Amino acid sequence: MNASPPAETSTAEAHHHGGFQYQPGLPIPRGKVCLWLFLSTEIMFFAALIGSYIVLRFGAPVWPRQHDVHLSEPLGALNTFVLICSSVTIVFALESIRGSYPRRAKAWLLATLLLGTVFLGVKGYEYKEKFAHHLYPSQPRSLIYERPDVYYRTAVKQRLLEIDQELSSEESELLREKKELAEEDSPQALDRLGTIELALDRNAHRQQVLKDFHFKTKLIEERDGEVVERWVWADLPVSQMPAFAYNVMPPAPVHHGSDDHEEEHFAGWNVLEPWLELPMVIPGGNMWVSTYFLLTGFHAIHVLVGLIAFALVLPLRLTVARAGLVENLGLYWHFVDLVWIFLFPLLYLF
Amino acid sequence: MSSTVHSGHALPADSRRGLFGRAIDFLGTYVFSVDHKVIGIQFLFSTLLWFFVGGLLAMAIRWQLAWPWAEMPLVGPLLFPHTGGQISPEFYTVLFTMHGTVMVFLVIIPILAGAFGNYLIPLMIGAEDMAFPTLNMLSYWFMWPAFIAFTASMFFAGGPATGWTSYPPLSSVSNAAPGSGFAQTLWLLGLTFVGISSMLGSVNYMTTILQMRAPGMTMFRLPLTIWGMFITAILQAFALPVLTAAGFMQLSDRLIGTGFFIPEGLTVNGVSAGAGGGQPLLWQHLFWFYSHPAVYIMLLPAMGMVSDIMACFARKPIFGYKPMIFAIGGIAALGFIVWGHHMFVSGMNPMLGTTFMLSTIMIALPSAIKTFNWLGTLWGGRIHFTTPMLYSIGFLSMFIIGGLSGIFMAVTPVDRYIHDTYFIVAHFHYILFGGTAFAVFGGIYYWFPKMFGRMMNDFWGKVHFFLTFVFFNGTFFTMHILGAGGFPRRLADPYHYEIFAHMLPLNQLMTICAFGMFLAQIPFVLNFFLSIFLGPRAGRNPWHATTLEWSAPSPPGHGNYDFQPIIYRGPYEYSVPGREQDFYPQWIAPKPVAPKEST
Amino acid sequence: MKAFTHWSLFFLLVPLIGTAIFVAAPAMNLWLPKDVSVMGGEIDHLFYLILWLTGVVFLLTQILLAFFVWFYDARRRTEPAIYSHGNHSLELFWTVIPAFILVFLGLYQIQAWANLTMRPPEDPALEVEVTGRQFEWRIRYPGPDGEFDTPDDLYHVNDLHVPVNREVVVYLKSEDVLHSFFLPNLRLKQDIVPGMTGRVWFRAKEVGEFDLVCAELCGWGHYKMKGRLTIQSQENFQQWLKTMANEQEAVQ
Amino acid sequence: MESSSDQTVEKGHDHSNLFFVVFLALCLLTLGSFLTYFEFWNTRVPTASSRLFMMAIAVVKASLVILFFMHLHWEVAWKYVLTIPSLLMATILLLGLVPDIGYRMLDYSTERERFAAHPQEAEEIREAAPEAALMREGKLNIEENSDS
Repeated sequence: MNASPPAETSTAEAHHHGGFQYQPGLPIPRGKVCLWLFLSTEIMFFAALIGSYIVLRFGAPVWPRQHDVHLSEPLGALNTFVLICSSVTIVFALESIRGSYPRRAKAWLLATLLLGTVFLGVKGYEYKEKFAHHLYPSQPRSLIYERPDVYYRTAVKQRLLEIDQELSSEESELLREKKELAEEDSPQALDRLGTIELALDRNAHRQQVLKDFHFKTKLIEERDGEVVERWVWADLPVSQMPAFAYNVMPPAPVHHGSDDHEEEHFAGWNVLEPWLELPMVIPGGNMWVSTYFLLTGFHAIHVLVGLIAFALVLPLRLTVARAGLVENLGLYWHFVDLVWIFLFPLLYLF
Repeated sequence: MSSTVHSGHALPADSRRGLFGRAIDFLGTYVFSVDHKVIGIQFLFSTLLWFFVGGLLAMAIRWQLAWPWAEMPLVGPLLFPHTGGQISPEFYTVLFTMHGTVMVFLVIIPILAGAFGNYLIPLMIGAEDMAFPTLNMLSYWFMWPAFIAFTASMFFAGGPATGWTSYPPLSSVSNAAPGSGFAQTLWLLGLTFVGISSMLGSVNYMTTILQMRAPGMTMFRLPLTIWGMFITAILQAFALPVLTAAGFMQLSDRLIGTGFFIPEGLTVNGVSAGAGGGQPLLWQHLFWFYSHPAVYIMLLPAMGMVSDIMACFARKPIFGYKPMIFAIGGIAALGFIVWGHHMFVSGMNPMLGTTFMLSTIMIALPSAIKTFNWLGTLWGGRIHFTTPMLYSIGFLSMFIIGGLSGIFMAVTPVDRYIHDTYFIVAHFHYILFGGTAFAVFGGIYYWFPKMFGRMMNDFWGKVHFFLTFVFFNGTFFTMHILGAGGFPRRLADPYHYEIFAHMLPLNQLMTICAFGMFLAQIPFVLNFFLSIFLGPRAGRNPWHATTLEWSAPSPPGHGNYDFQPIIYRGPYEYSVPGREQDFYPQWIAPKPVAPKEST
Repeated sequence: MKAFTHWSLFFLLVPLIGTAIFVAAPAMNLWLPKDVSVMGGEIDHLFYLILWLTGVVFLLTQILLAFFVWFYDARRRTEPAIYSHGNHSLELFWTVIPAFILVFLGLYQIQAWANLTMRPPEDPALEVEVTGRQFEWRIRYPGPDGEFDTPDDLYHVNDLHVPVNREVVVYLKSEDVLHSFFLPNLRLKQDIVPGMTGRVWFRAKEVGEFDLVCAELCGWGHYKMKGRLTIQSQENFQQWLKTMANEQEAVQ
Repeated sequence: MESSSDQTVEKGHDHSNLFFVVFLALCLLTLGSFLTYFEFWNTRVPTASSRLFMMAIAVVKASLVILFFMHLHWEVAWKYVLTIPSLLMATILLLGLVPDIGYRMLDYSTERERFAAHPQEAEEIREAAPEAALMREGKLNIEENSDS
């Protein structure tokens, strides 16, 4: 810092915006100082999140493999590429502003905005995939179970009951409608009848699947003079639940160390018959979804904030006077990119 | 003191900036003002109001500890008709949770950084306002959602009941405690808003201090108050995001079923707590990573303020200005690596405990340096016993006790015994009330003339100090004895343990002192509000102080200064030999043929 | 109050009354509770060591403060204040001396900490499991075969019986939230984290009944989560175990 | 906002080519870390070194972005004041967490063992697979297992 006070003469000159004159501080504008300080706080924020992820992951007894949780590395790599592109476009936008090319700057800014949107789009698609496979933390419980224990058995029982009820109520509904329609003979009714037939076929198929796979085997026993209905699958002893879980959600093949044979990979009931939506056992799955959505979610929020800022700046005239603004925006955007640079290997490739 | 000669060059009146060129109406001036002084005073009033609320909560806690399950006089039947005027054990947990929350998050942190920081930073460094006035206004208005969330949480579903530390799984599992359902969620939301407010504030303070100092105001000519505020802002900026992140994680544990802080297969009250997979200790680490530095956030500005007041009324330069700054910096740097000392008995890895023990022991060193330097400042001075000075000396006396009792906790084997007993309660009240709150009172008496243009009554100020000091020690000194006896904190009724039964009379004594301390604030409140309107008018520099804020009119108008401040020397040039006055303000230009001066 | 010119006396009362309280407290039975463990002595020793160290510093600084307040009172002092910005050698002196004491203290206690937390007894006479839950202590003994998770495990609630003069290892578990296993008379405190097993050990040296306190907030009933620690002679303890076993068998 | 003293303005004119090179480098590095995804890499490189490699690449990428895109390469000394403390704090936080949370496996409780899905689980499931396949085909006598 400047040690000697400025000479009397220099302080007498009025400053350009009429306010007070200040001791030289850092050689950058206030806005940039503030933004860098803000980025430091952001570093700590993400350090806490990523740090928690790292320790939770390596402290966890088991962690799901990428394929268990339908994580697509190519998509992650694509998104990394998209963010890098957007980082370079914002840099070029700043360069254009400084070179007094407002129109070119606007084009680059628009490109950044679009690339950011693409990133969010891909992210949204990935989220949709996860949701479609019931991979999300949910209250009180999602379909993800840590191990095939009593809770898992209860949940399976619950789901099987639901399926059974759904199928039989659907069937009776369809049959009732079929009976009503049989008396009409308008072309619409015929059409409708056709769809009902198809639906009935599907329903019958599903019921057959249930039977074939012995999801539901009603055992009717007499116990103490009372007729008891029992659900065999749902009442499996816990010791047999791993085998059951294997059929619902088989673990991914092991890549490491065995290049000579590709392990035969059974797809699992949830994949063959997705309508079953049976609870799955993914060891470590809950912590995986927790951390995945936490990290990517907060990153996505930051991307979104950046996009909103871009959208607000776009209508302005990008003259040299606004170079500071765009530079600050760019700094923020690069930070968002930086976070992703670390998230990509940590979440997708590790 | 109108005799003060201003140097520099008066600015024409029209060159001072209005608020965005807006017409200044009532709302713009007093409510949604972007002027740092108005925001500072808004913070001051809000936090004093919350100080009162926090104090009331403390009185209820003390009542329960002195006369457990007795009907509360007067208010009991109104508040708790269903329990016959008693405090229920559920409500007791809410009481100490909210007492801690209110005092830490709504009183001490915002009164130092928000009220004094806002008011003093631009004035003391010679800036016309904060670097980002609108951000500054937002930082105050983000406190309101926090106020509302915390207040509402007290009335929803029995209130948050997990302590201000909010340790999971008690806080993450909604059926673990009555009231830890929606109330706890609200509490976490309030915490998040406090976090946002502090973050906006701290970034703003740092930018202002770095970029907007008056010409000649080098970093090593800043008053120690500003240094305290600056380092505090750094601490907040670096530590707070971690708590915010942890708060979000706990919120998601509660709301969407993640399991960051919930172990596998946890069943509470017969209900499964979810899939889990996380670690309760993770929260403790993340929480204390913020909340230990927060202790210094709650103390460093107070230390700076005390230094200013002490130098002014001892009429003496502060003893060892640079070592004081380095001590503040050292406390801040070490403050980041000592968080684990809150967790010595938490099941933390013992090796990690040893590491944290060593760093904790070392943090006592800068505090010791500061203490000796304050004593050195008193040495050889001409001490004027005004109210602010009494509070500063009181601060020093109490800080010594609080600092020394901290060493007991730092030593891990001893901590194993006195952890979570009243010993620690005594320790942090000595730091936070005996330390910070005394400095805050001192600061209010000291800067009141600047804020409101009038003096506070010195006699009633001294009465206030005398009573507060006596009753404060009566309440908290005895807590050391309780702590040595193993008396645990947060128990609604400890006396049914054989080992603690005989401590009831001592607790009753403490409670009477606590009530006395509460009532001792009446002279302060009256003095404060009456002086705003009736106090004798103060000049620009009623205390004959040297720091820059005293060069401005009292109270300062928009833009703070009616001249361009230029700084010629360090902040504490009192009793400079060869001058007729015993103070040599920062803004007075040296005479052309002045003898060689030291800065 | 204007007539009150003796603020120095007022501040002098702090060290005087403070010391008086610490001197009087043990006499009034308001002090460290009776220590009945072997390792508690180490903790008490450290406690008193720090008490003496801090006590001396406390008295010195507070009396110095009161003296300065009296001696440099502007009303009785005519000469101007000393113009001094500090003294580097003096500051170095009061930096190095505390640093030396603090480093000594830090290193001196490491041994005790290691004994308390890192060196479990190799061959304990008794292993017992204590499980905290809202709001009681569940205690499990391994039974005659000395192994947990066997049918002869013995269960008990809120009353921990241990033999005197024997190494006891306690495994700490929690069923729901955080608790803390606090035995004031053994100078022992350990938080219990759900999902982890804590391990503490002690060796009691006196027979008697003592309190077991929960020292970490565990919900609304935290205050009543009270247990007892019964230290018995070896024979009485074996007898008690036998009675327990018989009772449990009778129930089954 | 005054920007008169902004030195990057003067110096930053002709960086376009440099930025393009940096961009290409970033793309290549991304591709490099993406290599670890492929089968041939997985079977030949130990996991630990593969992870080290990925983190090294991430650090290089991050430094490229910080130095050139965020202009820190051209800034004066203040850049260290602002960046180094936060990186230091972040590292300290992570290091503080590692012994307690990251290595928690070393101090695992039986309670946790009982509830956790532990590493052997996957093996057990695989071992149970033939049985499961039989069940799937309905060849296994279910009644035998069902009455427990």
